[in-house]
This record gives sequence, C-alpha cells and structure tokens, in this order.
Amino acid sequence: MDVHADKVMTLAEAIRTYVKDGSHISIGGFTINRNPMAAVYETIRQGIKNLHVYAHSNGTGVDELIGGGCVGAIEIAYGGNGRAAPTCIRFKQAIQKGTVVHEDYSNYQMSLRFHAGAMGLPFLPTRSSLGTDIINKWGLSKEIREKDPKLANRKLVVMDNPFDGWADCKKVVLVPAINPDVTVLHVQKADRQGTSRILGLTFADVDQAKAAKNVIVTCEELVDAADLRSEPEYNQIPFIHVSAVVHVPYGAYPSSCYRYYDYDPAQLSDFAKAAKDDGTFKAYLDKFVYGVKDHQGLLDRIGKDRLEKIKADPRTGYATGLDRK
Amino acid sequence: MDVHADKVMTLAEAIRTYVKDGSHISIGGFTINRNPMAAVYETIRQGIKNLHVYAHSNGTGVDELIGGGCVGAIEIAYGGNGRAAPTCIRFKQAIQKGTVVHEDYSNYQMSLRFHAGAMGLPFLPTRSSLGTDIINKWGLSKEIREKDPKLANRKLVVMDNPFDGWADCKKVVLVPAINPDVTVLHVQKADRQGTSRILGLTFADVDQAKAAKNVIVTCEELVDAADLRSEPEYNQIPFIHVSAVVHVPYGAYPSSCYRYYDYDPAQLSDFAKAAKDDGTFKAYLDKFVYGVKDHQGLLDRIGKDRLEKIKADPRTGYATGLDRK
Amino acid sequence: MDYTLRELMAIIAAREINNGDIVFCGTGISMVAAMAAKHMNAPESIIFFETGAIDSALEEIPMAVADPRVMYCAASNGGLLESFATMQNRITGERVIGILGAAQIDKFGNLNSTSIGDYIRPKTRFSGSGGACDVASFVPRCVIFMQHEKRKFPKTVDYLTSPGYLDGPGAREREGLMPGGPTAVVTNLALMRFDETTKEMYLANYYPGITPRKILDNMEFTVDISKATEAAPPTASELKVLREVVDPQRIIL
Amino acid sequence: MDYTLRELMAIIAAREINNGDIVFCGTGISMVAAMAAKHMNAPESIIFFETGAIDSALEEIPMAVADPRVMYCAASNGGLLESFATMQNRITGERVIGILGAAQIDKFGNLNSTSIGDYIRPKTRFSGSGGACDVASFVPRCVIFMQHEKRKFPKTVDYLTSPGYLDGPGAREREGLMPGGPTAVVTNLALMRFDETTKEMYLANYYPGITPRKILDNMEFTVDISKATEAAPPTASELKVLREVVDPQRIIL
Repeated sequence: MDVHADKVMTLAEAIRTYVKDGSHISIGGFTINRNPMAAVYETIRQGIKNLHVYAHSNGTGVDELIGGGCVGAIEIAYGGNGRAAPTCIRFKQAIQKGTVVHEDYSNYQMSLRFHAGAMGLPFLPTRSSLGTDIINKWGLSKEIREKDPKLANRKLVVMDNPFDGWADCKKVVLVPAINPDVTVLHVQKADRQGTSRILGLTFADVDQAKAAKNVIVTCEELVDAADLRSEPEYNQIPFIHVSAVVHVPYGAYPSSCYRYYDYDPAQLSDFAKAAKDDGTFKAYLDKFVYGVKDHQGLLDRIGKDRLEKIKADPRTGYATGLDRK
Repeated sequence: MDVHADKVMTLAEAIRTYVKDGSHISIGGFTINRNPMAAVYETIRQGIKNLHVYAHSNGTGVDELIGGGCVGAIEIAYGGNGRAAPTCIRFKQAIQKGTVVHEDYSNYQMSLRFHAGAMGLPFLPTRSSLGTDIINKWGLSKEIREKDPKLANRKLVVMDNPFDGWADCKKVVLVPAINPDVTVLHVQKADRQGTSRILGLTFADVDQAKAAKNVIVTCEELVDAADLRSEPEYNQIPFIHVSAVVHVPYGAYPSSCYRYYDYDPAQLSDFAKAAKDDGTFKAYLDKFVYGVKDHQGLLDRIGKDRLEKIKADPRTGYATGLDRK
Repeated sequence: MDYTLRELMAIIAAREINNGDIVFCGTGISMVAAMAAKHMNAPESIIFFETGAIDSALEEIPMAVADPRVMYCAASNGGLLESFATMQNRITGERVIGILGAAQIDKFGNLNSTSIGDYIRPKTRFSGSGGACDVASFVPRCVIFMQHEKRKFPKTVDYLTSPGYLDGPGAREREGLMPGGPTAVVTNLALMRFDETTKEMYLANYYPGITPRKILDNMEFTVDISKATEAAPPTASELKVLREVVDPQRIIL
Repeated sequence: MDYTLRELMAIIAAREINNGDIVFCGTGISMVAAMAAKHMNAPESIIFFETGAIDSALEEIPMAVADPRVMYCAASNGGLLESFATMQNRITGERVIGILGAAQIDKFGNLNSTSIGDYIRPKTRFSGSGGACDVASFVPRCVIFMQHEKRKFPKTVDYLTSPGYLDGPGAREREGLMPGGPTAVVTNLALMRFDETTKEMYLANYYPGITPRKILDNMEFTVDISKATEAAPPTASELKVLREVVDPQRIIL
C-alpha cells in the first residue's frame, strides 16, 4: 500500500472493501459519544454477518450491530448506554437467547488489550480483576480458541510478580493483545491520506486504530493536510495507520460529536423503545437503515429541526440547555 | 496535600523542598530540547549530592548534573547530545573514572519503565534487546539491589510468552517500573495548581511526571486555569500529579523550547569545549552557575542579543535560518 | 422537611466524600452525589470519569460518563488508559473514592453487574463490569448504591464482577489485590457499612420511618444491627444544593 | 565528477531506501541519507524519529532527533512510546528501514555503541544504545554507517548493544527476536552486505580507487570478496540534491 495515497472513498465502498463476513472488528467512541454510526448502519445495510466484535463500552454502535444481525461473537466490558439504556436491549436479548457468543472483561482490560495490539506486544499486565469471575469464567472455550488462529489460546493469565513484590505487587493479570482486522472510527477532522484529529476525549480510539490491520476513518470535516500539519501534536493518528477515509457529516448521529453536535436524546430513546420488541425493532430498521440509501437518507428522515436542536454551542462543545428528559 | 492549592514557589524553594541528597530523580526533555536547565543549574548551585538519575536521552541536563558533581548513580539509555556531543563528555569521563555507578537500557525500555510507573504496574514487557548485553550485563549488582528498597531486585526478566506464540512472539523482556522521588519538567504553559501543557513532542515527560512521587514544573508562561481549561484535551498533565510550579522564562536554555526559542548552538559548543577539561569546566561552572544568583543571572551573562537570535519563528516554531555551524 | 427517597440516597452518599478526595463516579445518582458533595462537605473534591475527563466543571449534568458535558472546562481530557492508571497508580490511587452500583451484593461487598443464572446462557443479563471491576480492584474506598431486595442481597452473587472483601479477612491480599474494598452501601432503606475485623456488612443507619427488621426482611443474609442508629435526614441546605445547583432540570432526580 | 567521501557515503546509503519505506533515522549523515532518498529514489518514503515525529517536512536539517526542526509540518508529533510502537507493531514495523551507526560491528552485524573494555570500568565509554537496540530488535532491514578500521570491525564486539544476526543463522529466532537484521554496511571504503544463508558480512561494492585488499586490511575478520564490484559513483543529480536541497548550509556534510 502506498500510505501517501489519497484514501478517500464512499462509505459503501469502504465497508465492502474492509468489513467482511466473519471479520474481527472494533469501533470507536464510548456509549453515547462519537460512535461511527453511519458506518454501523452501512454495515447492517450490506447484510454483513458473523462479525467478531471487540468492545469496551461502545453501546450505541454495538447494540445496533447486534440488533442488525451482524454479530456472531463479542468480547466486551460494558453492554450499557448510560441513561439511554442501563443494559443495551438487543445485547441483553442476544445473550439471554444464546444467539451471540460472549466473553466479559473490564473496561481497563479491553483498553490494555488494544494498547498491547498497538504496541506490538502479545499481552499487557494489570492488577484488575484478581479473585473475580472475570478470571474464572470464560465465554470462549479453550477448544474454540485453539481452533481459531485469530484468537489467543487463553482468555488471560494470572502470574506472580517476577520482581518479587516490586511496586507492592504480588500478582498481575496478563490480558492478550487484540489486533482487529478492521477498526472503524468517527473523528472530527481528517485529511485525504488519513491523518486524523480527534477533539475532546479520545477514549481508546487511538490504540484501537493502531492495533488494527485496516482502519476506516469517517470524518465530520475532510481538510487539507496542511491544516492538520500546522499543529501536528494534535493529530493522534498519522496516515500510516489508515486504509480508508470517508467524509460523513453527522457520521456519529445519534451519538454525539464534541464541538459539532450533541447526542439526540429523542432518537436514542426511540431506539431503546423499538429495541424492546422484534417487531417494533424491525420497523425501526426498515425506517432508518434498510429504507434509506445512505446516512444522508437517515438524516433527512430525522429532519433539519432536530439536527438544529443538537447543534453544539461553541462555548461548551455540546447543545447547552438541550431538552434531555 | 490539597491538590487544588496554589503551588507556585521560587525555583530555589522547589529544589530545596523536593530534591534531596540521594533522591531518585528524572528530568524531562530529550537531548537538546526542553531540558529543565534552570532547575538543573539550581540543583548544582545548591550542591545536592548522590542523586540516582533515571534517563532515556536527557543529554544537556544530565551531563551538567554529572559535571556539577550531583550524581551518584545513573540508569540510562543514551549519554549523547546530537551533534553537540556524540558522547556527553562529563558522562564519559565519570564512567571511565568510575565515579558514577551506571546501568544501560534502551530508550524504549526507559520509556516503558516510566510508563509502568505511571500506570501503577510493577513492569511492562517489550521485544527489545533479546540476545544482547543489555540483558547480560548489569551495572547494579543483585546485592546493591537487594539492599536498596528504592531499586527493583532485578534489572530485567526474560520470559516465555505465556500465550504460546500469540502475536508471533516467543519471548519478552520485562523491565521494572520506575517511580522517581521527583521528576522535574520544563513546559510551555502551566497554571498555579500545576495543570500543564506541552507544545510539540512530549518525549516521555508525561509518564515521567505521573510516575513520580513529586513533580516540579517550570514553565515559560504561568497562565490562568481558565486559559488551559478552554481546551482540556491539550493539557497532558492535570494538577493532581504536581507538587510545585515555578515560572522561569527561558527555563530550558540553552536547550530549545518549541514555539518559544531554539537551542543556542554557541552555548552548547562552549559547554562541550569547557567540559573536556576539569579546569576549564570549573571556570564554566563558576561563570554560569556558581557565579550567578539564579537563571536570570545566567541569561544576563548570555545577553539579550544572543537570546534574540534564538527566538522562535512563529511559522516554524524554531529560529529559522539560525547560524548553527 | 419534605424530600424524596432518591434525594435522601444522594445526600447520604455525598456525605461519604471527604474534602480533597478524587471521586470516581458513574452515571445517574452517583454523579448527583459526587456533584452535591462539591457544594456541601467536600468543596475541594475532584470528580473524574473513566472516559478520561478530570475535574470537569459539570455545568450541566451528564447522562453518561462519555457525555460531552464531562469534557467542558476539565483540567485534562485524556482517555481510558489515563483514567484507570490514575487509580491503579498508588500515588494518586490512594486518594480515590469510587461510587458504584450493582445488581447483587453479598455480605463481603462483592458485586455482580454481569448476569443472573448461568454465565454462558443467563436468565438475566446486565451491562457487565464496565470500569467497576477496575475501580473495586484499585481504590481504597467505595460507596455502593443498591436497591434493598432479597434477590439483590443474596448469600452468594451469581457472578463476581467487582471484588469486595472476597471471602473475608485477608482474601484481597491473598489474591494479590490492593488493600481496599467497599466502605458504605447506600440503599433505599439504609446505610450499611463493613466491620473492620470480620469485613462483614452491618447496618449503620436506617432511614427515618424504616425499622431494622424491615431491612433484614429485604436481605437473604443477616447482618449485625446492634450498632444501628437512625440516619440524619437531609438538611434544607443539602436539598437546596441538589434541587437548585446539581439537578435543576430533574434529569436524574 | 567531483565529490567528497561523506557525500558518496550518504548517497550509497540513500540508494538502500525503497519508495514507500518508513525510515527510522538518527542524526548526522543518516539524516542526510534519508532526506536525500526522498528527493531521489524514494519520494514516497516517510522519515520518522524516535522522539515521536512522523513524516516531518525537514525544511532545515536537524542537529538531533529532538531538534524542533523535526516537529515542523509533521503528520503527527507524539512521544517515544508511539515511535517505538510503530516499529514493534508488525503492521507498520514490517515497512520500517533503520539507519544506525556504531563504534564496533562484527561479521554478523552485531553493533556496539556502549563501551570498549570492561562494562563497569570501560577503557572508552560511548553514548549507549539510545533507540538503536530497539530498532535493531524490531525492524526487518537496517543500514549501518561505519568507519573502516580494524578496531571497529573486531572478531567480537566488546559490548553487544544492538542485535544483528547474533551468532548466525536462526539465532534471532532462537532468542525470540523478530526476523530482520542489518542489510547493508556503508563505510568510508565500501558497501558491505550479509549472505542470506550464512548471515555473514561480505564485500558487495568497493568505492572507486579502493581495492578489496585495502578493505580487508582494515578489518579484524575476513569476509568474502568474490562477489565484489566497484560502486557506482554519485550522479550529478544525486549530488545536486545533497548540496542544494538537503544540506545547503553544510551543517552535516
């Protein structure tokens, strides 16, 4: 790959090229913030199946992927979405019905697993979860693990501190690196080669990108490289890690995008209501995903007034005073 | 400690309070960039002895500390200073004469050791140095290590990958965490509580700060908290990690401070010349360290014209076209 | 003085926060409690979120820990690695108090927020740990919000998501965890604490109008009620803080 | 065509860089070689520095890898952790070529940049690894700058700072290192390479006017000279790049 190449393409093309049935995938953002929703909807629209998803707390996007029937297995820390959904509803049902293979970690452990992947290490240590069922209960059996070359042979390993109590530590938990086939992120600004700038909290996005074999970046603004290079310290992801760049305004909707727009409380709770029942959820998908050509189609159904309501206040970076009841 | 407290004090007071004979210390910056030189000179001026120094490549500052007789032991990756000194001269002499105990790591290993300290972990793994003398040759004997509670009991540990070849990795090297008594940094902007913003490359400064029991921040500009909090994503060090804040314009001189001033090639080579011989080096220290009250005194001896010459060009962040022969 | 149960719970929890504490908080009532403490007993406490925001201004109450409202006027906006390192790192971690919730808690303060029934094919699935297991593993003090019901105070939790005192005195140390564990359980009926020696939960304060008997009736295991006294109701100024400063829009309360 | 030895060495090294390579370079002549390649054979190569700057514009030549000149117009300015991760991570690391220098090199391309004599009390102390050991451990290809003198090409190095092929075929794998190792040694007399099978250094090209004999006279160990041919001298356009674009101030050359 010529990493200097212009990587701009349509979202449909990016998903078709890099997200396949059975791909191991991670998405950026956290609960109701900066999920790559346009890419999530396009993935559902293309009918991609049996994804293996790695998630810390990517509530909005992951619940839609599960509801859209795209997910076969998930390694996850948190299947909730803040006040919008204490437990994500399609996630809850899929696990209770046994339609999605699942394995639980903590948020820090998932973050460390992406960090290890980005660093090119097989594992990283932590002092979290000793003595808990996160250690004892595995969702992916040793057999499944040994069959699939994309999976580590163990969920984790508990080890004595070889530096005999150094840092007042007797034991650590080693968690295995994640190197997804593809990571999909939504960022505020990117250039045509893929150099990306995230504003506000970065969550685990940067490690998720650097750990992945391919990275799809969707962005609010597609800018000249020179604009980003005038302050290189604020570009967390250099182009060498990126495979595809897609310009998608409101690409995180209905989750928020700091300094651009807030989350849409109405849409989030409509989703939560629809998700409760297979029939109403199918109607929801028909209206907002299958029934539209692309993300602009979804935005048209939401309408200008509602998008206006969630527009970010330049002072605070969110929609000050937005009705969120 | 009330972390919200106003932590502004004089440099003399900050060094006297947090840097003691025998302290384990690290300084920020890298070779000829953003070394906390004012703090280094004040440390020499106060005659502090027997420091245990942790360094990746802090050439300008570390060589002065060694030359100033402050250093008893050093764990280091690189004792050079770019074209200014392929091998730092006082460092070279101290080790050849056996006046400073030393132990060698790589730059990545020292960075990981600070990262481990900042993360509260006893160690971090790397795939660097397998099969080399960095593994085989220890400068700090097991005996010394077992006597001093501030030292890990081993230089490093080579371990088989417990995830059986996961990430195509058979073995890793575990390097022990560093938690210095104090880390001294020079940053572009800080507020009175210690929240700090570094412009340009951060090197390992942020982990060096978060790993330390106390942090002294010297800054080019002392600003209102509100100025920094309008863009929190650019403040790498929140105030909870900081013990002392000192306003020292040109505090990195003669090393550079991105967007403020360049390094002073003349002063760096004068230092390199003086360092070659004990007599000339004593004269150098008498003139620029012992012979002046504080950093302003040193700057006065350098003179306005030379400081004018190294003033940063707003376009590039350095002194464009500076004579560096 | 008129107040709702949720207001009482928020204030009882807020009183657990000391001035200068670094407060880890999640969403909902725990955030209300942390925000209230800053305007009551702990003006110098620092609220931070697992998402990486430290000392946020919280001009408006966030609906999630990733709500852009946590980013506004923070001292620093980092990421997940930074926030958990702040707790795992003893230098800052020793000063952190965590506020958590759960679906189940046992007498040693172990929490379940993962599932009821078989892990692979659960009867009921919850959100999972999120950062809760990390917080409970790292920090010296935790406040837990619970609903007082038999099934939520079982003899043993179906899935041990976040470590309390595990199986009793010395267990955390034996497993390699840092010292720490839950210090208070704030429920809809009472404030429970843990005995320093036995590490077992006991009834500290029952709410006005609630009898110790009723509290025991809502737990599968029994606890010592001999030290129990009635909880001090919210003061006018505490309620004023909640209603006028913390959550005027009544988003959480 | 008139040229200096340093100019020749810089161009010989520059020719080793392929288009699209991610080039790790240090200070001095290695930076000149990397910058020259971008204007010659590898316009799409990317220069990065261990200090964290990626794809710097390098309007002026830096005097050190932390020179603010490496920060100007970079794609990203990070830190040490990020730059070394770029090499340790196989996804990007496979595309990195390193340019290093050393005080000693043995026939298997192992480098010493630490000390001569006893490690604890050395006869001569050098700078130490810096990032060299990391680069040599991680990346698939390395170019090494050396001065051709007997003491600098010893049978065994006094201190093995940066791994080459260690003690021969299979050794890197046995020790757990990633595949890789030095691919070219650019000296003041010749370009040396390493045999694919034996992993031993051999003479590839001797510079105009230099005999293979003279090269062997300047090494403690002998190498195969049977494949040796004369190196192609710098072209006018290559020299123009060096003199007018890369280092017009003659700071390095």
